[in-house]
Parts: sequence; structure tokens; C-alpha cells
Amino acid sequence: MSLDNLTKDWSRYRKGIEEGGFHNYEHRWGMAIDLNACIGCNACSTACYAENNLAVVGKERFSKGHYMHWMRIERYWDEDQAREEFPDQGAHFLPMLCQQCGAAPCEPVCPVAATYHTPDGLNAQVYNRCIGSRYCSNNCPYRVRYFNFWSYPESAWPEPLNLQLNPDITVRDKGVMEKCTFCVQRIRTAKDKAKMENRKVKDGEFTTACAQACPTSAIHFGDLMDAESAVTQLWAKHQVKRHDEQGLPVSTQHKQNPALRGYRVLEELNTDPSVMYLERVREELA
Amino acid sequence: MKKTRRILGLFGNFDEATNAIYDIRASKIAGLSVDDVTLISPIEHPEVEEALGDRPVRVQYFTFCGGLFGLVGSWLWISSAQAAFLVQPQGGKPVVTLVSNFVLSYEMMILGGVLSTLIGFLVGARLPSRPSTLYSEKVSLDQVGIILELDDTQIEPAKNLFRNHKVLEIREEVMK
Amino acid sequence: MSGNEIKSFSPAPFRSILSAGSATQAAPLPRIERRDFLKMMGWGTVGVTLAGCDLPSTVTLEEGKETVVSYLSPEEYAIPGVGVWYASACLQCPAGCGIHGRVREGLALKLEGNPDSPVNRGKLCQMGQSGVQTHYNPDRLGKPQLRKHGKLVDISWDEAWKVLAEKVGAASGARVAWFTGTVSGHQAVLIGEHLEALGSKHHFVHEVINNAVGRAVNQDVLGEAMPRLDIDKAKLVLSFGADFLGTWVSPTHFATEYAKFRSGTRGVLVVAEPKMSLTGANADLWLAVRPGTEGMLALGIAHALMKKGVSVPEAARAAVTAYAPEKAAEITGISVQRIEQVAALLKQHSPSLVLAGATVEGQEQGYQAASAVMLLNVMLGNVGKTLVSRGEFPFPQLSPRTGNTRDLVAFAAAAKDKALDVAFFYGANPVYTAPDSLGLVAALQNIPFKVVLTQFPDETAAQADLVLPVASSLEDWGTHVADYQPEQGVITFQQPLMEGLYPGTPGLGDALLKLLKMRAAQKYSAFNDYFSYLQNAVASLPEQYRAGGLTNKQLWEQTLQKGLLTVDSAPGSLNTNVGEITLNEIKADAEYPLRLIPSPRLGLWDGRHANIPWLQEAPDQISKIVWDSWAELHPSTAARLGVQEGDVVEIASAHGAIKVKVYVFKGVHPDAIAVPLGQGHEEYGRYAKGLGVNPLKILSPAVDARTGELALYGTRVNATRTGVHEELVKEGRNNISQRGRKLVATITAEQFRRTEGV
Amino acid sequence: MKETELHHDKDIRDDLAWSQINSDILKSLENPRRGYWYTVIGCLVLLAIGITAAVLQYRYGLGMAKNHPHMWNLYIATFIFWIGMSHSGTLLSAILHIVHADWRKPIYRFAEAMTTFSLMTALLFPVIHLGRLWNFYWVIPYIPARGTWPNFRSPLSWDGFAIMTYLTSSALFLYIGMLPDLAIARDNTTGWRKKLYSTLSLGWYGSDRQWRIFRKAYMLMAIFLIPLAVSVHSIVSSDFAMSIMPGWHVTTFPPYFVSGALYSGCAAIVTLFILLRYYFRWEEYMTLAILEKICKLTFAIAMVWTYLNLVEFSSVWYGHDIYAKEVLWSKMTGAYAPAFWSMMFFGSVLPFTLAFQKLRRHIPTMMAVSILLNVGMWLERWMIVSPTLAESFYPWAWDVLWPTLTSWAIVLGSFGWFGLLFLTFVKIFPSVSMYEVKEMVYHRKLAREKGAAHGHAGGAQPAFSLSMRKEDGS
Repeated sequence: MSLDNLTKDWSRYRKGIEEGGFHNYEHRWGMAIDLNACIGCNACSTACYAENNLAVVGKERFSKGHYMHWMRIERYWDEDQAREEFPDQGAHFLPMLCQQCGAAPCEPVCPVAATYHTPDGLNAQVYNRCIGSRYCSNNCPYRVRYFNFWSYPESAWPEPLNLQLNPDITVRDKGVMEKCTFCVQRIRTAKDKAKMENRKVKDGEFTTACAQACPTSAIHFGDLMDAESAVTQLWAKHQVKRHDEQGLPVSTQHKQNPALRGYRVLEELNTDPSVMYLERVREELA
Repeated sequence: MKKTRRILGLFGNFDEATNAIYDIRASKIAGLSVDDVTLISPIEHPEVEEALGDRPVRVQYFTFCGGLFGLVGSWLWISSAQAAFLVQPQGGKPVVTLVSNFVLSYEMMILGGVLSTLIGFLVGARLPSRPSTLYSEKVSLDQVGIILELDDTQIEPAKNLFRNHKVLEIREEVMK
Repeated sequence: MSGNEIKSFSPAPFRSILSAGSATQAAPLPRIERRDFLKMMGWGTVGVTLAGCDLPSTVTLEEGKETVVSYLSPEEYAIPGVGVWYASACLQCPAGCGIHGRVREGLALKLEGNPDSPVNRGKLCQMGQSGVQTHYNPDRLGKPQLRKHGKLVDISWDEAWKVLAEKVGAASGARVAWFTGTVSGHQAVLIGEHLEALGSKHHFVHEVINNAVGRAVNQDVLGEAMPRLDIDKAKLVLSFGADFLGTWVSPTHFATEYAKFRSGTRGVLVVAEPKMSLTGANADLWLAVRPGTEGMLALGIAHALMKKGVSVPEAARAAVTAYAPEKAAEITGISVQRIEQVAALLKQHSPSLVLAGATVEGQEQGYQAASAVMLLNVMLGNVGKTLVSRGEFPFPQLSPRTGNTRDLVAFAAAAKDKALDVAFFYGANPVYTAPDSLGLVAALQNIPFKVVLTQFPDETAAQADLVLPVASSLEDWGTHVADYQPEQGVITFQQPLMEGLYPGTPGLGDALLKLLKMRAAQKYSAFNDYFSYLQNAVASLPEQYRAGGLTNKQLWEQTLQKGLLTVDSAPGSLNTNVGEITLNEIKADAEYPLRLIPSPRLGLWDGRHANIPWLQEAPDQISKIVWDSWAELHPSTAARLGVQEGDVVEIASAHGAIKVKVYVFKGVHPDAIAVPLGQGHEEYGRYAKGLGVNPLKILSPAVDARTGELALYGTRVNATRTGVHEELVKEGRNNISQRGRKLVATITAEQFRRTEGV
Repeated sequence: MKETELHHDKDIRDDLAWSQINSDILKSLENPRRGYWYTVIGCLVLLAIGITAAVLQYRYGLGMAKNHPHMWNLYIATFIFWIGMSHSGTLLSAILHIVHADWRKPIYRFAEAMTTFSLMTALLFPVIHLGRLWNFYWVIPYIPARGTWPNFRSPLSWDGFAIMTYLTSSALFLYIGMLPDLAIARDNTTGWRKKLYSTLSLGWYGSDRQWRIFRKAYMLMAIFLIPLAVSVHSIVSSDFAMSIMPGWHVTTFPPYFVSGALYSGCAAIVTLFILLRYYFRWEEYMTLAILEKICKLTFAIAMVWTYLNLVEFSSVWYGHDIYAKEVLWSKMTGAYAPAFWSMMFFGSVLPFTLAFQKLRRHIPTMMAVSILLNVGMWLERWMIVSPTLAESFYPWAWDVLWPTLTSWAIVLGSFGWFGLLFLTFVKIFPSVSMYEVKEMVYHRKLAREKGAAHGHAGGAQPAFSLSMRKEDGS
């Protein structure tokens, strides 16, 4: 907190995401989720429960929306289903998790800076700093932030269920907001290991719990800053660009080929999600 | 001559009190100027005060300085705090966010202004203080008082002047 | 796979078990016996690089014991702060997946698929991952219980073994029975040997979710009960109720195949079933077929194909000719155009694969209907292309004894006839799964001594005379052979991931050895325990399994490290012996107009996972309902009954009634009412008890004429409103539509093939 | 009634004796009537209910009161309600002071007190609604030991700044304005009160120097308070307007909030006016003429509010934002429709009663209307917060869940807390400004005399024109 500091780096401090932002990202972890492959089986969601110490809230609390599905599988039906007798075209499944937005609406509204952007491009939640104003959740267009309405350590893991808890991450107590972290503990482990071995993190060296579990490998995880990574290639192939990559003016209409399947959910809000989805595919049989 | 005494005259009729001050102003008592007059009244009396002439009030300078300090100081404070706290949330926004900083500086300008006005008021009004022993509780009811600081020779003329203007009560004390 | 973790993300330190914690969360420290951890030293760990020497050195205080445990000199097998992955086997369903379990500080923490396993290829479904919650379940039994004066009371292990020896010793050997779920590997061998030692032939193998009729059809037509299904090679899969992505045969394996099937040229998936399954939800075309008429639909399609010039095997010609598309359309409710369209698609996309699932098979004419479905494969020339011979498994003694419902019926009958004196139960919960109409609970009273080997106080345990807690799948040794073997045959090895939570609790193998020693001590004296039995078994493997001249120890370690043993089998070729198909028309029943569909869920399965909180809280894939049972009704049926979502209806069959909340849903045929399996437990711990209903209870005892399997999907019911209303608890409860947002966007397959096709 | 009818277009009788003013007002500090104690007990009961609920919520977690997606609900709605209530007092007092509308004099004191106390009530809610309320002070930008600052770009931390500034400023404004009266109280009381008032009055003795500087300082503060009050409620509206949520991200929100705040505050002034008039028998000071003036003002603000509502609706209608349209439509037709239309009725239709003189002068009607207007304003706040939470961008998370008993209990408790603070205030401080009523009476009398001299017999002159002329004449 000195004026020196302010004048020295003024131009850097004045950069928004369109100009590349303040961070020079080391990594920008991202995903590509192929809805053509997703079968809606919940394996990713359970993997998330196992990896991230998510609390089971029970029926009563579930009914009030207190559940903790960091990774949830949404199921939609065709819009014109109202006219059809049967859902001939099946369901639409959408695995929805924190989109780790580059321009996350949740970040600027937190009064105590408990949610912030890491140099890894992650939208991090600092549990210890969180005071539970829940403003971030209100401002999240994807509604993927989950609040500890109760003290789950008191109820969710009766002995000896607590022995299963992952010691790499905390158990959150009441009054704290939580959400998908892209399995930050795995990222940290991989980065530490790479650092010890004096090398860069390799693509595919680790993955998130959900991507690991997915039976159809619909979830691809990797570093969007690594030009060689499978995820980057998918993004490039489907012509989806990050904001810090495309610069000004930010456009959500950057696909040259509309037949390509890449899109980001609620792209028009300019949140710059790190999760790209690939459109579901259906045979035209009706 | 050295002012040694203070007298208080209480008036029920505000016009009489005003006239008494005009009389003092007109130098009816030698050596006594309007600057030696203090008016104490239960309500704001612009018309009585007018008789006392121009007595400058400087509280607005306090206000201005306080407001300016609040505005500039808080802007620098907040901006430099932001520049020092780099793990701040970004949301795609710059580290030093001018817009929100101006909103906060605006509030701080007002707070600075109000607080310095208070200080200016207390300094200017010489508060807190102990009311002088000449003070009469009737002043807080419905009477006006005129306090004069006098030397020994002026006491009697002053009392007479008060009496001419239907003074209700006269109190007197020796200055220390 | 992330192994070694050094720092935790959040500044608040998590209390590890070794550092123990507050009163609310202090947990029993697993006690390590010298013998066991020497054994553990022999474990193979899965590709983990240890993190070197810069581990945090911490001195922690364990609550209660007041011993200071230094991280500098940890237990030999536990590297503080480092998770080590061990290979083992998943026992959550009979599919036989291989798993990797992460062990840190002596505790199993997370399960993932074993990438070396050709069954699941590194993937694991939600049930498999929940293995840890089965293991750490707070309702697990820790002590044996004996029925004394009508009540089960805790006893010591010594007493338990003594009572067991007495009772089994006193019984006539031939009147002892084992009642199990699907078992395979050396456990199956030992059960067999136990029965043999007793001179009994009573091994009842029961699974509600089974493939028994399909196996019979496969055996009769193809000559192999479980051929390989190459979904990825098919250009079109037509499934009649075979929920191969959810609950059918080997769902995780088929899901990995499905991903390949859907990429590249992208195969077409058509599903015909009366209630939308997870597979149906992923179909390009989903056909709501009138329940019980799938066979007729298959014949109708065959007829349409015949008209297009596809030849029909002689034996089936009569049946095919009888079901012209017009007639099939009338019976099945699928329009003629659709039938023609499906036939055209089948002809266009070759090779295809036609599958029959439980809704086809679980009928009184189930065998015939499944045969009609198989007929399509034969007609389309899929046999040999997408239906491939597996060959005989080289170790037939290890092959699974696959579960069915015929054995349940037979067991109930045997019990009723007082033909049994002692019954051992393992891996099955017949008191829960048997329809009331079988009278099983009453019949069980005729068996004087019932021994239940289980981890949980389930419904069958509540009827037991002796309850023997057994080790969880993460604490036990074993070998497992899946019924469905993919391209590479494997024996999956199960090794304990951690010390048992409840000392004294034997594994199944150990318990069996103990039982065998009671009968034939001499024969088994060489085996101290099941561990040495298995080591011996591996040591006796033929030479071909010792590539590079491995010693016994090396072979053992390598096998454990990989978690499996690949075996060779010589595939033969499949027959196409289509027999005569006789499908009679189904008569309407005015009193019971609806068919009850006790639909299985990937999650709770047949109810065995109802005590796993993760799975209770995981929404049903289609309805998104949690922690409950519901009845799926088509809007037209619901309108007829005058009910809305959340209204409670009474579903009555001739054999009983259940009351359940309605979920109005278009993915169910108007003549069907689907109630998911899994809930309605009267026992089975805090998470299962008292939730929802068990539709199995009101099933009729009718069986398939040919195989004797229960017609699980054949029960006719009626539904009446009760006037009670209760909200269903579900995720995303107010929306079935995206409201015009681009959340899930869809493009046509044609476009996909143009831009991404191979 | 008879008397007031006689003086029916005068704000105050100009022949009131000053000694009577002193004694009438100071009487309110003593000998509470029985009704006062009943009210105190009622408030204590409400407060006890609220505290019980708050303690339970603290113990078990916010699940007692909140649901997903209704992360904010009654607490934030009631927070805005109380903040809004705080506006009329200070803002009106300051504006009327600047324009020399002297009819404010008998009523501004309690209105300002209401400001301060409703702010103190409002302040409770952001704290109560926190998941970890024991860490609430992390929002305050104290010099941190670990280099952690609050997030200055969060509208919630703006709230902190704005509310603290407003609370400080309005409390000081109230206090400074009360100094001469505290001196009067000092001169007329004994015992502990004397000590209290001696300390609080800081030795004020009404010298010309003090009055001059008082006049200037008070005016400067009034000038500051007007933009401050506007900014405070704009900032509260920023909690919503600065978000990206449909139905919240509305450009008209700042003026809309300010008008709503003035509206509810005016209505609350009417309620308290009537209550104080009744409790302390202040018919001489709180005259129907003044009541009429506030009512007219309330009516005018009600129309501004109604207009801004319509502007909001039409801007949604003109903009092609489907999300905002959906929220608005569901507000009007969905689960919240009854609350929404009650709000429209109470907020836009009911105020028309204020347009009729007969009704304006009928005290029971005004009492009922003023309370209902505030019910409408409370509903307005709720209709701002909840419908957007129930329905926004993401349909999967749409859900309408009603507030729990716990949150209702805490909302009720806040009324008890406010009531208690206010009731304590009226027994310790003079709720009518004695010195200013004296000024008012004095100036009216002068005006009458001058008016008579200039041939305007009986015509009451506006106070400011009087003082202007006085200055001209000197």
C-alpha cells in the first residue's frame, strides 16, 4: 500500500481481460465437454463427491436446494416436446460445473475478496476468507455455487464415513460458499511434482476426478495455454476463443464455420468461461 | 482601560434588546465598542444579530478542506491498497478500478466534509465549554441576554442604557 | 490420477486420521497387526512415484491415546501425505470391473477404474465409486449376532464359530443350502467345495437384475451363453429394453464402447421400450412400445425386412408372416411408418446389433420374445460381425454362477417343502427382493438355521438365526470373473486396500475356508487363510502365464499390481439356430389395465445400494428425483386418473398394493406404470430405511414358460388416486425445458459426419 | 378538533407562549402513559422472538432461513426497507431546511431520530444474513496485518462505506440540531438528567457567535446530507443494479430506490406523527395542517415512484432482453403475482386517498393508509430481491421457495428493535425541536403583525420571504 507501487505499475493495473488482464497466466485450465458422448450417467458427479469431500445433505435439505452437486447433470427435453406424445429424440444431458470464467461475475462482487482469479486462470474460492454473503452465488449466471447452509461436518459423515474424507482438501463448515475447483488439489500436486522435476506439467499427466471417471470420456481437461494439449486442440478445432486470446473487440461470434460444435454456455454474457461444450448430435429421424 | 467586569442584561422584548445594541454601536458609552457585546438568545435571531454587525464565520474552510481530503485521500488510499493487494478478484476487470473507487471517494468526501464541519463548528463555537456564571436559564426559555465586557468606568452607563431599554434583570461579575 | 499431495489447497488444515481430531470427528485408528502388515508389504502398488525427501515433517497428537506419532518414522507401508494407488476389484455389481484405490495413511480414500482392465478401461460408474461408502458405511455390522429368545444379540466370534460348527455339524449335509448373488472365481469354487463336502446340491444363485433369459436364448440360438457384443463396430444398435448404458450386463464397458460407436461415422441408436431407460434417453429414436409386446414389434420389423427381401430362417417364417407391420402396429402402438422406418434403417446400416433387455425377457413369453429379437440379428447377418464368439473361458471352474430369479422361486419352494435345514446367505437379500406372492418370509420359518453372511443389517439378516459380518470388498481377497468378457478375457484380482475396520471380521474366502475345515480339516490344512489359498492358486498357474520365467512371487506381485490376470481363450464361431417362435397375443385385463415396470436404476441397482448416501443423493438420471420412490405415469394416464405430480396413487396388483407418489412423464407408455427398484427398505441402515416403496413386493409369481424365470415385467396392476399429495424432492424441479437458451445445443448427425466424420 | 378547525390553514398557532412550548415538550420526557409501556412490552416480545431466531440460526446455520437459489431473501429485502425508511428523515429535513420551509420544524426531530434508528436496524441485517457473521468486520477496510483488504469493487463493501458515512452524518446532524434543545433540557431538569444534558449540550449557551456558526455548520451539513442520502440508496440499489442478473441489472434502480425510500420514509413519518401526536397530546405542534403537507408530499413521491415503476417496466419491454422480460412476466403472473399486485395496489393506487382533503384530515384513515403504504413498500423490496433469485439466466436452478419462520421471526424482531430504540429516544430527548418551534411561532407572529401593517390581514406569509425581507430592510 504505497503510492510508489501505484505509479510504478499503473498501466498494468489498468488492464481488463480484453487487454490480457493483469495476470500473465502460467496456465489456464480448461475443459471441453462433448455432449455427443455424454450419457448422463452421474459417474462424474459421484467422482466429485468422492474427491472433494462433498456433503450429503439428505432429503429434507435437498428439497430446499441445499445440495452440493458441484458437478451436476442437467436433463432437458426437446422444446417442442409439449406437442409430442413421447420424447422421440431422447433427453438432453448437460454436465454443469463451475465454468471458471475468465471474466467471472462472481469475483468483483465478493465484499472480502474470498473469490478471486489465480494465475492458473482458476476462479478460486478461499473458504477461510469467505464470510458467507452469498453475493457471488446471486451473481453467478450458471448457479454453480453451493452454500454450506448447515454445519455438515456435524451431520454428513457419521463415523466411520469420515475416514473416507480426502485429506488433501478441507471439509467446509457452515456459512461458507463452495464450488467446483477443477480439482485444484490435483493441479497443485501435478505442479509441485513438475517443479521438483524441473519441467513443465505435461498434458494428460493428471486430470480432474470427473474427467477421469467419465465412462464415455466426454470430459476433456487440460491447459488452454499449452498449444499442444488435447483441450487446446479441441478449442481450436471448434474455433472457440478465450477473451485474453482474441483481444478487443470481444466477440461471441467468432466461429467461421457454424457447423462446428463448439460453444460456451450463456456466451452472450461475456463471462469468458473456461469450459467449452460440443453440441449434442441427433439423427434426423422424426 | 482594562476590562474588569462583565454584566448581563436580560430582555423580554427583542426589539428593545436590538435597540440597546444599536445604542452601544452608536458609541453612547465611551470606550465600549460593539465588539465587547455578546448576545445570548433562545432562538436564532438574524435580526438581533444584525445589530452586532459583521462577525465572520469560517467553518466553511474546514468543510472544504475536509471534503477535499476525503475525496483525494480516500481515492489514493483505496487505489494504492488495491495495487498492493494483487490477489484481488478480477472478474475480467483491472486491478485498480476507477469507477468503484470514485463511488467510494464520493462517500469519503462527504464523510470528511461532515466530520470537519463538526470540528469546525466545535472550534468556532468554542465547544465544549462551561457556560459562564452570568448565564441565565431564562435565556433558554424566552429572554434575550446582552453580555458586555466593561472597565470600571463603564458599568453605570451600561446599566443605565439597559434600563432605558426595559431590561428585566441585570447580573454582574468580576472577570478573573 | 493424482498421487502425492504435499500442500492442501485451503489454509485450514484438514485433520488427517493419524493426526486425529475433535470429538465429533475422531475416528477409530485402524489397528495394524504385525502379520497383516507384513502381508501388506507384499502388495504391489500401482505406478506411483514417491515424492522424494522433502515431505513435511510434523509431529501430531492422536486424541485419546496421547501418543505422539512422528511423521518422520511412519508405518512402513504408509507414506504420510502421499496417496498410493492399489489395484483391486469392484464388487458393487456383477459386471466385474477392475479398480484402483487410493490409500493414504492406511485408509482407502477413492476408487477409480483400472485402466488395465479391458472391462472398464479406467472408468468407473457411480456405484463402483461408492464402494468406499459401502466400506465405511456407518451401519456396517461389526459383531456376529445370534438369535436368542427370538432376538438377535451380539456374540463373540468364538461363540459364533462354535455355534456354526455345532449347527452345521448336526444338520444333514444334503439339507444345507447356499443362497448367493452372482459369485465367481475362487469364492465360487470354495462354495462349490463346501457343498460338495456336505453332499448338497443346493446352490441358489439369485439376482433381480439378470440376463438369464437372454443367456438361454443366446445358448440356444448362438451356442454360447454370453457372446461378445461389438457395439463399437455396429452402425446401428436397436435395443429392445436393453439398458446397456445403465443396468444391462456390463454398463461401464458398454459406455466406453458407446463412445466409440458415437464418434467417427456415428452409429444410430434406436431404443424400443415401455419406459425410457438411460439408454433410451440417449437414443436417436425412442419408441414407446406397449409393455409386453416387444416381441411382436421385433416380428413386425422382421416382417417389414422380409418384404424388403431379407430372408427369414425357415423355422421362424410362420411367426414372421403372422405379424405384418399393420398387425404389429396395432398390438404394439408403434405406427406402421415407424416399423417400416426402423426396418429400412436396419437394412441401410449394416452391420447392426439388436439387443433384448429385461423388459422383453421378464414376461411370461419372455423367451419367445427374446428369440424374436435374436431372429433380427440372424436375419440381418449380425452374427459373427457384431455378435462374436468369446470361446470357452479357460478356467471354467472360475466362471461365474450367474444369478437369476428361477433359483429364488426354487428356493422359496424348497423352503416351503421343508427341504432345508441350514441355509447360508451371501450377497443376496431375498427377503427384500422376493415378491410377497412367493411367500418366502413365511417359508423361511421352515429353515431351522439360517446363517447370513453380510455387511449390513438387511432384511434377510433380520430373519437370520446367525448373522456373520463379513469384510467389505475393500478389505477382502478374491478373484472374480465377469460373465461378460470383452475382447481380452481376464480374472480380476481383489486385494484389500486397507486393514479391516472391524477386527475379527473374516472375508468371504476366509469364512468359507473355516467352514470347509469344519468338514474336511485335512484337505485345507495347508491354507492358513484365504490369502495363502489364492497365492497357491496363482502359483499353480500353467507355464504360459509366466512370460519371462517369473517366479511364483513375481507372478503374484505382478498380478496384484495389475489387478488382473489376462487369460486366453479360443473363440469359436456362433450358430444361427433359430427355433420356432410362438408369440401369443396378450389379452387385455379390465380390472388391471396397467403393467407394472419395476425399473432398475443405475445407482440403487436392485436395492443393494440404498444405504449409500452418495447414491441416494445422486438424482435419478431421468426424473432427477432423489431419496425416494415414484411412479412414472404418462400424462394421458395421469389425466385419466386425475392425478398430478406428487399425488399419491395406490398401485394394486392381484398380489398386493403399494402407495407411491406420481411423476408425470412422457417417456413411459400410457399402458405402463414404472416404479424404480431400490427403495422401500424395512431394514438396511439409516440411509435406506423407510424411504419409498419396493415394487418387487407386489409382483405376480408368474414365470417364463421356457426358462422358469420370474416374469418381472409382466405384472398387471391398476392405479387409483388416494387424494394425498406430497412434493417429490428433485433437482432442477421446475424445469424440463431450456427456455430458449442455448444450454444444450443440438446439430444433426448428417452435419456432424460432414465436419467431424471419419 | 374544534380548535384545529379554527386554525385550519395555519401550521401552528402564533400565540403559543414560549414557556408553554418548553413545558409541553419537556413533559414528554416524563411520566409515560400506560400505552407507552404496553408498546415497550410489545417491542420487547418481538425483539425476544427475533433474538431467539437469530441465536438458533447462528447455532445451526443459515439453512434455518435460506434456500437455494434464494440466497438473499427477506433479510436483504428488509434491509432495504429499513435503509429506505431512513431516508425521509434526514433527506426531507435537510431539503426543507435549505429551502427554509419552516413547517418542518415541529416534525423533523423525530424524523431524524427515525433515520438514525432505522439505519441502526438496517445495519443488523447484512450482519445477520452472513453465513459467518462472526467475521463481519472483514468488510471494514482496517489496516490489515496480512495484506488482505476488502474488495473495494464489491457493491457490498460500498454499502459498508455508504451506510457508515450516512449513519455518522445523520447522527451528527440530529445531534447538532438538538444542541440548543439539550441546553433547554439542561436548564429545566434535575438529577441524572441534568448531568446527562449538561454533558450532551457541551455547554451551549446561545451566544451570537454560537448561533452564527451553528447556522452555517447546520446548513453545510444539510447540503452534504442531500447528495449523501441519494448516494446511499443508490449504492444500496447497486447491490442489484451492478449485478448481471435480469431484473436486477436495471439502470433506473438508483432513482427508483431513492424515490421508494422517500416514499416509505414519508409514510413512516405520517405514522409516527400520528402516534406521537396521540401519545404526547401534541395537537398544538403536530397540527393537521402539517400532516396535510406531509401527506401531499407523500402523494407526490408516490406518483414519482409509480412513474419510475412504469419506466422500469417499459424499458424492459423495449429492450430485447428475454431474461429480463421473463423475470418481469413471472413477477406479474407467476408465484409472486399476489405480492406484486398488492405492492402495485398499496404503492400506486392507495396513495390516491392522500389526494383528498377530507381523508388527509381524517387521522384514523391516515394511520391505516400510512401503515399500508409501508406494507406496500416492504413488498416492493421483496419483489426486487426474490423474483430474480427465483428465475434468472439458468432455468435449471429456477425455484420458488417461501421464506421460513426463522426469517420472518428475525424480520419481526427488527421492528421490535426499532420500536425499542425509538421509544427510548422519545423519553430521553425532546422529539420536537423546542427552539425551532419558538422561532416558528415568533416568525409567524412577526409576519402576522407585519402583514397586518401592510394590509394583508390574516394571511400567513411563507417564512423565508419574511426573513428575506428582513434582511433587505436592514
